[in-house]
Amino acid sequence: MSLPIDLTSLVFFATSALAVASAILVVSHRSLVYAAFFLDVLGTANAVFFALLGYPLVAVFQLTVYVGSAVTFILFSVVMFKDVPEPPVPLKEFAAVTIALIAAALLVTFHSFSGIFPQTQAVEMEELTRLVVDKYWFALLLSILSMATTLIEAITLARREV
Amino acid sequence: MLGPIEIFEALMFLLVTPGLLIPLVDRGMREERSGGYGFLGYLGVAVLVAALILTLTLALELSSLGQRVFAFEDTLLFDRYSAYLGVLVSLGTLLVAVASIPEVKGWSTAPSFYSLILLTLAGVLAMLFVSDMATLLSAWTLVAVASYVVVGLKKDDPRSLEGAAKYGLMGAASSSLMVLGIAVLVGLTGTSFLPESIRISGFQMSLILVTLIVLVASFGFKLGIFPFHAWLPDVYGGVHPLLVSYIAGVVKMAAIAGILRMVLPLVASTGPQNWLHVLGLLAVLTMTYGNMVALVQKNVQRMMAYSSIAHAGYLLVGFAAVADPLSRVTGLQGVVLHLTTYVLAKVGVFVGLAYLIRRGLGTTLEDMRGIGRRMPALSLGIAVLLLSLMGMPPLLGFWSKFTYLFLSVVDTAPWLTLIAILNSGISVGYYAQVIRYMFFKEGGGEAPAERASDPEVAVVVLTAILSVVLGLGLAQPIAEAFGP
Amino acid sequence: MEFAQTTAVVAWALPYLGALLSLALSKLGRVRDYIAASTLGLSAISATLLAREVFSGHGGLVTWSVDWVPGMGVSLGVYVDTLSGAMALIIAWLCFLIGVYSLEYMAHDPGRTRYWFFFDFFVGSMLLLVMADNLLIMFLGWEGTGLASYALIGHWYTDEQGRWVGDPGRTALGVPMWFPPSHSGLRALTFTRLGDVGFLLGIGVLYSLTGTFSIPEIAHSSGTWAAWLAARGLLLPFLLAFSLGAMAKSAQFPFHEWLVTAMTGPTSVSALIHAATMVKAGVYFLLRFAPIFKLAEHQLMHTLPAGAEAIHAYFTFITLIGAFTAFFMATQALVARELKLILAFSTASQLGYMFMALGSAGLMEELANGILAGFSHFMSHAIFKAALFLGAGAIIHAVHSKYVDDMGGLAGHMRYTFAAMLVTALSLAGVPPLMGFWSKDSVVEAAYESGVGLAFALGVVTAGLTAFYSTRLVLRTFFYEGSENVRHLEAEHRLHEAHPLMLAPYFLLAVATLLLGLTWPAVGPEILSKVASNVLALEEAPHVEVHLNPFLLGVSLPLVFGGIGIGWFAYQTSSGRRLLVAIRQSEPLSAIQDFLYDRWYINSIYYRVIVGGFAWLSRNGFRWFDSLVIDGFYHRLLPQSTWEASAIGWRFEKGVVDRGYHERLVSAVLGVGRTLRRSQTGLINHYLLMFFAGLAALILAFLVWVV
Amino acid sequence: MPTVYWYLSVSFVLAAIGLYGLVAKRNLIRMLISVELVFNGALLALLSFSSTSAASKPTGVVLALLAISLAAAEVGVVVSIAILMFRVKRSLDVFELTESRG
Repeated sequence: MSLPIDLTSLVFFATSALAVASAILVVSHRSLVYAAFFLDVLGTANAVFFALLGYPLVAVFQLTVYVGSAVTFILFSVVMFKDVPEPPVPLKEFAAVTIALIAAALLVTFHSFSGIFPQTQAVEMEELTRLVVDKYWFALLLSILSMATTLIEAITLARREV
Repeated sequence: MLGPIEIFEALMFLLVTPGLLIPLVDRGMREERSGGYGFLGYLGVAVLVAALILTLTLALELSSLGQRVFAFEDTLLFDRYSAYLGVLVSLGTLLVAVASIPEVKGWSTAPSFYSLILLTLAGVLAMLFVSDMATLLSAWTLVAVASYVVVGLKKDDPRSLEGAAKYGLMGAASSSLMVLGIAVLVGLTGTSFLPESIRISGFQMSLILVTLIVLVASFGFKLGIFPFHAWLPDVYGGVHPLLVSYIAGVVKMAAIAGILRMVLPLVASTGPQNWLHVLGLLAVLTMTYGNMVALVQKNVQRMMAYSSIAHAGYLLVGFAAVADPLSRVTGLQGVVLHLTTYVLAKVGVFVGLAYLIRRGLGTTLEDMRGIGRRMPALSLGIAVLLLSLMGMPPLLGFWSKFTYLFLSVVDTAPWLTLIAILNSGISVGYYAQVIRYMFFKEGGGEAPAERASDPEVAVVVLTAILSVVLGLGLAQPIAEAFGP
Repeated sequence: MEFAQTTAVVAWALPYLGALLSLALSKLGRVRDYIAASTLGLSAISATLLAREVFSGHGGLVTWSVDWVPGMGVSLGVYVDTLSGAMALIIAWLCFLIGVYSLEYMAHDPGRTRYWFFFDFFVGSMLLLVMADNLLIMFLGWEGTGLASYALIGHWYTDEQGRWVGDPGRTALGVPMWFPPSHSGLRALTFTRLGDVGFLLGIGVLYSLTGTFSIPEIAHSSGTWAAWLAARGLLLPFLLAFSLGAMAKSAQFPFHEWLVTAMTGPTSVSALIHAATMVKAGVYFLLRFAPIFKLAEHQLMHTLPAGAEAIHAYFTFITLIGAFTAFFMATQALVARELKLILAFSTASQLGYMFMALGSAGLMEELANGILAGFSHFMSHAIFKAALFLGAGAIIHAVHSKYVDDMGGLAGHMRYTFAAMLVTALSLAGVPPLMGFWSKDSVVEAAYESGVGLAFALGVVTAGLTAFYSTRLVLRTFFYEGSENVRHLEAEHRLHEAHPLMLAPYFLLAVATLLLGLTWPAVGPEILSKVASNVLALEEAPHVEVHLNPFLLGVSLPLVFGGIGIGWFAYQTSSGRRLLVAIRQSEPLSAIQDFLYDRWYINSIYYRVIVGGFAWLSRNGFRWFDSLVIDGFYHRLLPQSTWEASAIGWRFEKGVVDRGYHERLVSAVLGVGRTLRRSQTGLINHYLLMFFAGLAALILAFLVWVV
Repeated sequence: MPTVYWYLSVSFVLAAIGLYGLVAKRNLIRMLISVELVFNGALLALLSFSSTSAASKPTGVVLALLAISLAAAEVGVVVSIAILMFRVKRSLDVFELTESRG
């Protein structure tokens, strides 16, 4: 991605705003279906980030696998259940403060990255293929195995008993 | 003669093939056979015996080889220490499979059970030998997803569902923490090769420490380290004990592997003092919490759940010892012995509890009142295992706990030894309670008598015998032969 | 609690407290060392007060007991009669003196927390062992001393070559003959624990027969349980198994190997544990139980003669094992090249003497005389051998080598050490009028009176061997010609007397040896009759006098002086040295030397048999395991025996545990547990919150702490 | 041009919002969606960190692909747990899963 500098920044800030807004809506929207929809928006925004950072491949993968399948999966299960009102959880203010503290601590800790600009040139496709096939084939195998396991077990758990 | 790599490949093939094929066995076949899914149990046991022999060969070969072997383009690293842990998990899985035959054959989820324990074992074994973060991530995924389902396999039991939900949600949260930790390591060093990526010295200490804490939290969740433990009592203490024996005895090893391969090497960059303080603090919190709460439990299964937490704390003492080069070897030997004690005892005790449930009893102290007379072999076996967990000489638990684990830090952090010993003293309170109820309480006359043909009883007796025999002279040789 | 009881409890509890304190106060460095040592001092004072009470006031007996696991009749209690009072007194003071020595000797060691923890832990366990009123507590102390011994032998577990025992590179029958500290610790543990299995078995048998662990009660019912066992022909096997722990602890053949390699530990530890105290635990066991067995023999004499014969055979066996060990280990001391090894061999040999005396006691007319012979040799050996080891430690420290070849000519440089070692070595040799002479004489006399001719003969020959190696020890260290090493150190003026803190303990012990020896004819009978005045199961109050049997003196004294003379001739005269060279060059004679040096190849045989045996087992074991163990043991034997065991336990359950453990001690802890338990609400949200709050707290704590 | 720190900040904010949703909501599916948020944040952090140097970028891609499958697998399992729960309890309120406690 070789966008002019201003344009990159512009896209970044716009996408950030979109991402954060949809994240808030994911958590707070009354309807589960909408929440799942905003998760979809967030996933797309994330794909834009990946593209900006120079990972077009991951962006495409995110869109197809993640937004395309995982979120559809959620949507599918969401429509199976009725939307019910969610009474508030006790201690949620405490939760907010705690999590804000964690985020603040992380922001402080990683402040040293503020001077570093991302290397935005994309990874060579050829190199990547070689890496996956030659080096990480066992990891890939295990990953496929866990997907297969998930599939089998999801069916086992969700199957209606006779 | 097969080399370590070939043995490992054979092992993976041996476990994964039936693991993927067994689920194809469906209900139709169950109705045709009068023995339910019993034949799957025998199949699983056969596969696991072969797996145990293979891991044993692997361990002995690596021990005699005396050096480490890289494999699969440096994404795996075989050493005798991990290979010995591999033997332990194979043995644990085999024992669970043997004990499961009469119980699981009636479950509708039996094919999943056997397929899952084989696949999880494959994942744990892969986890034990990883030397690359990509492999670690995928092996961890396999173990994680399979173990959530294992917990939920008893579908007619609401506690099984409850455990699965709690385990799954907290597991997903901690997995994302692990991704964050991996992200930092890759970002700072530019490689996912673990022996190099852990060299992150030269950055601010706060950054390294935060990474350490995040990683400890993500692996410690599975170990049951306070305050990341909260799912554990509800899963170990609520789900059917047979499933728990697998989760407690085998799946936990994946987290140990993660700590061994990913967290321990960080000690060089963290600095001995910081390391000792982080892990020492967690150890003290974890064991004190576990022991205190176990003391007020009336249900033996829940008591054992909290005792698992306490034991995770003891284990952290051994990991804390790694900080100092002087205590490093002793600490790691302690970890190996302690895990041996732990796997034997926890598999044995939970299998024993599962047997009580199968014979129509419960798992509360009251249910165990006086069963020593109707089920002498089982009760005596459980008593020996509890004494081993308690650290009574001359059982295995004594040597692992007092001679290696606790005393490894005596020079570097005597306060930690002191607290660990005091904690061990507290723990006597609840272990002795169980023994007292089994043998020295009136009642239990109407409890069913044990049958010598029940595999659960055999498993309990076998683990107890191993705890005695290993304690009577094999503990130190094991620590030396398979130490770091 | 009365005053006397308090002193008894304080005597063993203080060192344990010291062990915990040395953990808690580890930051204090030197101060911690002094605190750890001073608890030993206080314990010694307490033991002294206790001994005064036992020997003067309370009819010779102090007991105290509190229930521990009442359901099984287990109590935590002390039973101090005149015997254990005297033992505790000697042990406590020796431990204190060696503790003082350690203050300087270990001053620069990085692992001092571990050292002091185990040192104090050891002392507590040892005192608990001798004062225990029941077998279970005794076993607890017994295992405690073993654990501490293991840890201290392996104290330098990083295994630098300078810490090894044996000659690196030397093999015998293809088995390596050098032992790094961690390996030695392992050997000690394995060898002694083999014996402990028998001890534990014996305790289990006694408990199931009598329903109690209490030693006095077991003594009182000795006729009953002995008769039960004798009627089934099990008495002799039982006695042998029961004594197995004692034999292993006291390094009697065939368990002697561990003591030799235990010399990898710090010298102060060798002095304390592997010479003066722990290895005497087996001797204490016999001192305690020989009268009980004898009592049983008296009661079986008329009713069950076969039982009485079994006990007689048992005592004969102990006598012979002791005599053989004494001779066997003394031969190895003749050729040892390491200063500490000479002393280690000698220790095992002298322990053999004690076993011989105590075995003979059971065969003599008057049991008490044999017991007292054993006790007095225990006492004199504890004193002079501790001094010899401590002196050896100072010498090794000074010349930076453990080999006698690197010593020699030190008499002028370390005058006080020389004086102390000379006196104690002569005492070891049995030269009148030192303490060792009197005690050895009484041991040999006991062997003579027992009527076991072989034991007597071995005992006398060993006296000659002992005299020879003691002479060799002194001459090679202090005279001879100074070695390269010594000349080098002399040239640099680096040879000097030991630090006063180190010197004082062994000098005092040497003075004690000398004074006790000089006054023994006068004070000896009084001391011994006090010690024997109220010993459990020892009914006859003996008539004690120091007398010398002219025949025995005529046999042993020439051998002693002959041994000294030969030693002097070999190492101090030029013709003697030519003879030594000739021996080294002659093939058959040097073969004998190698045979002795490689410890009669016993070690090699063990390794060969065990390693070879394992290979054989793994080939054939599986088949047998299946048919014998699974079928026979599990399906038949185990269900039946566990049923019986649980029935025995049942009988003694009184439901009192509730009051003991669970209400008093734990009530405070329980409250905390209940509070913590409430955090487990069952709500995932709370669990997650706990997770993240904990994470936040940890991160923030360490961020603040680091920044 | 935004620095790595900017990307990191966004990722931490996303993850924090997700964590809040996870703790403060009681519908199992909603909690699951919140976990997805956390994963998205972690993924963004992973890619931001690995984009600091050209050398680590290929590794970052592999790790990201694996992490996405990890997320998908875990979501799949938890969804099936949710379906099972709905069948047993006729509800997705995790407040009803409190049989084990104390």
